[in-house]
Amino acid sequence: MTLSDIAFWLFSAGAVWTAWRVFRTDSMVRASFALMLSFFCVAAILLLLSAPYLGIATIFMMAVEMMVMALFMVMFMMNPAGLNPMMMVHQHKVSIGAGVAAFAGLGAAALLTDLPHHAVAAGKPVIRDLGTELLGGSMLIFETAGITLLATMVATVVLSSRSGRFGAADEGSRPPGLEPGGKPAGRAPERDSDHSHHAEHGG
Amino acid sequence: MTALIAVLLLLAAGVWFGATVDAVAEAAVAGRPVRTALAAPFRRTALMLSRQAIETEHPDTLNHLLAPACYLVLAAAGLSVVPFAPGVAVTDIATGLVLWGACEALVVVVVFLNGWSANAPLPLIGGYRYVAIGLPAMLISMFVLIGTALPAQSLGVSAVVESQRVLINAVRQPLGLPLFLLLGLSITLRGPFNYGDSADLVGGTQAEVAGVQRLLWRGAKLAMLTAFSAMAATVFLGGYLGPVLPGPAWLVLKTALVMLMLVAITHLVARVPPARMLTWLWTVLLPLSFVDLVWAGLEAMR
Amino acid sequence: MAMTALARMAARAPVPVFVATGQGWLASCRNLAASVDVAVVTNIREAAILIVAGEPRDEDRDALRRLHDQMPHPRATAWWGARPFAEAGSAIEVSATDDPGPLLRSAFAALLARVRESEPDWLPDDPPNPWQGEGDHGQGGKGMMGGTPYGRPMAMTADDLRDGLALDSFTFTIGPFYPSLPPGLALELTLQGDVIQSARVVRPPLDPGEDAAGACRSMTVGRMLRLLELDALARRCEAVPVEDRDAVNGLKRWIGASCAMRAIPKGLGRLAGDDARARFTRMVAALGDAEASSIAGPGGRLVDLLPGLEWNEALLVINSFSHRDLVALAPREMEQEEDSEGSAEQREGHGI
Amino acid sequence: MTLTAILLVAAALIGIGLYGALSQQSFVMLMMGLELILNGVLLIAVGFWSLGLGGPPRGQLLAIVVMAVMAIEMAVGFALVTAVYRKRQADTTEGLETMKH
Repeated sequence: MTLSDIAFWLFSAGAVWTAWRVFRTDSMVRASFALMLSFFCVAAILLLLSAPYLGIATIFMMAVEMMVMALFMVMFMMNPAGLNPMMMVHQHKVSIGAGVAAFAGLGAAALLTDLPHHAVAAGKPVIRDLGTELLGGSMLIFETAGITLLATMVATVVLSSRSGRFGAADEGSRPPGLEPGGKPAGRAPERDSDHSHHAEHGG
Repeated sequence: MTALIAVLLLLAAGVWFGATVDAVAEAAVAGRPVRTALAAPFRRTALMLSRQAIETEHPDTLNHLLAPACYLVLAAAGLSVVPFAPGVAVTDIATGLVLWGACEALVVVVVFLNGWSANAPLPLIGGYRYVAIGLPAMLISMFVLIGTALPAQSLGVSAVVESQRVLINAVRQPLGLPLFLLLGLSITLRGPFNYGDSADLVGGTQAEVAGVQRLLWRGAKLAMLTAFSAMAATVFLGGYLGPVLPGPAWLVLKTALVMLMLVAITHLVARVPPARMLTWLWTVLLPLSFVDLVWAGLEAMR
Repeated sequence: MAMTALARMAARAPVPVFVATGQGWLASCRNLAASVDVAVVTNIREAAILIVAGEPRDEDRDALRRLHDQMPHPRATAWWGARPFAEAGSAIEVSATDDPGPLLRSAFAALLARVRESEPDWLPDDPPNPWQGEGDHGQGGKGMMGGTPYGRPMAMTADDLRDGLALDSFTFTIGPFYPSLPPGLALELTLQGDVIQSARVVRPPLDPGEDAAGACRSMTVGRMLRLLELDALARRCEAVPVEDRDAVNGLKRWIGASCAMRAIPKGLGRLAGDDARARFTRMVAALGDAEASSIAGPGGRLVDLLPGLEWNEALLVINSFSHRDLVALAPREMEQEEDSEGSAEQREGHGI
Repeated sequence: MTLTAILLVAAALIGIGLYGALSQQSFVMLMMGLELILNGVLLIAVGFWSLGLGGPPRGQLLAIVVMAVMAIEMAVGFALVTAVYRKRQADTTEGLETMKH
């Protein structure tokens, strides 16, 4: 067992354990950062797999993503610190079954398949390879990802902002008539509005 | 090994130097006797060591302890990519700039956790506010850093230094250093970018902290100031490059210069309300960093 | 008893004091700022000695007790022209006319050397409501929403002025010793995040009297500078001798050069045609004048200006008024006065 | 450190992620489950790239695409949560019994 093997198993155990903690802690902020640690462990494994850029980029990205995740947790959860016990689950048994089945199936596939063995040669300029691939042969894919991200940004703003094209988002909106001054198109927004605050968080 | 010792020495010296310069600048601006300011860091340290540490009601204890420690570790990790002489760096990797970027991003997490863990309103507001300002500030710095990678044709910090043999990046990309300094103020929670530990929240993330905990956080902030200054000196001022003096001496001198600039800005420039700063960051400073990137690209193609 | 090297070193630092200002004591507090023996801190957690300067109002006494208990050990209280509370054991008493500096210094050294005993709490250290024992996990109620953990009711959602996302709101009281508010002013604020949804005056600011106008002005400008994150400049402002024209003019130049005026957004807290920036500019220009300057009958209420503002902006608006104007703008609201008394979320000097 | 070992770890991550995505009522927690699944996918992609296929450049490209997918999933997810909350005051999946406005 070499040093990198030991490191690999340590990080693997860390990744799986922190992933498990995500759904087992009462504090939502801790859940977010447990997920971040799980990503960091995977990033460390990526470093061991001689993918230095991907590993460090994962750390970089996940630090930011999980920070935002934690913010949303504090925003939307009524008990983000876990001062009261926290167990908001449905179809619990089915989910456990599905998780175990997924692990068993994928694990069996990994164990039973005859996997190729061809490791990266030491000293291969992997970062340079990645750069030339991104801006060379696969530029179209890379650019598509970029454009998709841009579209995501626009969509995100449209979805989350209050001011909609036809009125405030939380009031329900109707598009204007098809001809000037005509009857508004579309269904009238319902005024039922279950605005009972946090109605869903029963015991 | 020498590099590791150098990193620790530079951090320790930087914390002392930063604390002293800070105290002197503060005394000068406040119109108090400057001479006693030289001893002030030691006295304040002793004072904080002799006070009780506060325990708030039901804090997130683990994170409360981890936050200052992680901040310190991030400072050390950030400094580890800085080469002291050709080839002398703790982590002399080809992705040094990305590693530094990861440290920047994690500073935001650490400051938030520090504010969160006290379980009190003012620290939490400080933590939230810092995330809102810290994330865009970090984005800007990443664009600026990528700009410096262009002439070097590498993400390695050593290569960035070597690319400045003819002309330092502060001259070649004039927008870069000022924008990067903003990040320095932001990740060290200073002056015009002090949105986490600000006075209107009686110390923000530090509002409920006393004794050793306060000392640790203060020390970690100064360590981060050192790490940032060394990074700015390396990436924009040519790091260890310079005539006559040996390389490490140049690095230390340039680091001290950047620290002086940051300390002066801290005490002399007012801070704007957070909402206004957020607007500026997204509408003025971020586009400026794009301009810097385009500038750097055109310059590198020349 | 021999002092340890650490305590000796610590005792040479300026004494960190927190000043709780009482009736008629605004002008004297200015002298503390100029003293080299003490460093006035704005966070009670940093202070070693609490100075009660002048007799506190009757209704502020409980707040003062809570403030005292937030100070970390070793700690002491100095009563400067005030009668010590019955529970304050070995009190440091300073007569109204004395300079407290030397006394504070010796008391501070005695505290650090453990010669002087640190003061115990003045209030019992209990949660405001019992919470343990009920529910499956002893959380004080049923399910995830039930009960009042640690005596605090669960946060409930409320409408939001900023963009209508009705998240959990948070109501608490700051003052009457909050360092970014004029002494005596206590406000009950309801926040969504850091945006103020509603405000109510719990206690009006202390009335400084006519002759304290100059001192009040430099204290107000100091608070304003601190809100703009110019702490060192704020100290200079609080300590500047008002009769020294050169010193005052030098201070004005420093303030101008720091972009302090331009940092305040235009149109913030507009009242009677003036915004916060204009009021602050005028206040800085009047530094060193002895007579009071006041908006002629400002008219309006402070609490109407605050909703919708972010925390920092709201504090900037409050401190852009002169102390006398604030006395007029934030009168005592009689109804519900006792309502917040004993509420779990009293925050007096600062946080918890 | 064999490819099989890496695939097993990734399978565990995907299993936990699937459990979370199916069982959690809260949108944000649900998204954490999805993120974990993608975490496993990332590990599989880089594992094959590094140990199975001798480091073809396109393998790293796939990992970058996975990261982009994560970012998009997060952004759109949070935007949807905000939109739903605005209308229904709910942050759980049960709040979405109907797609009607």
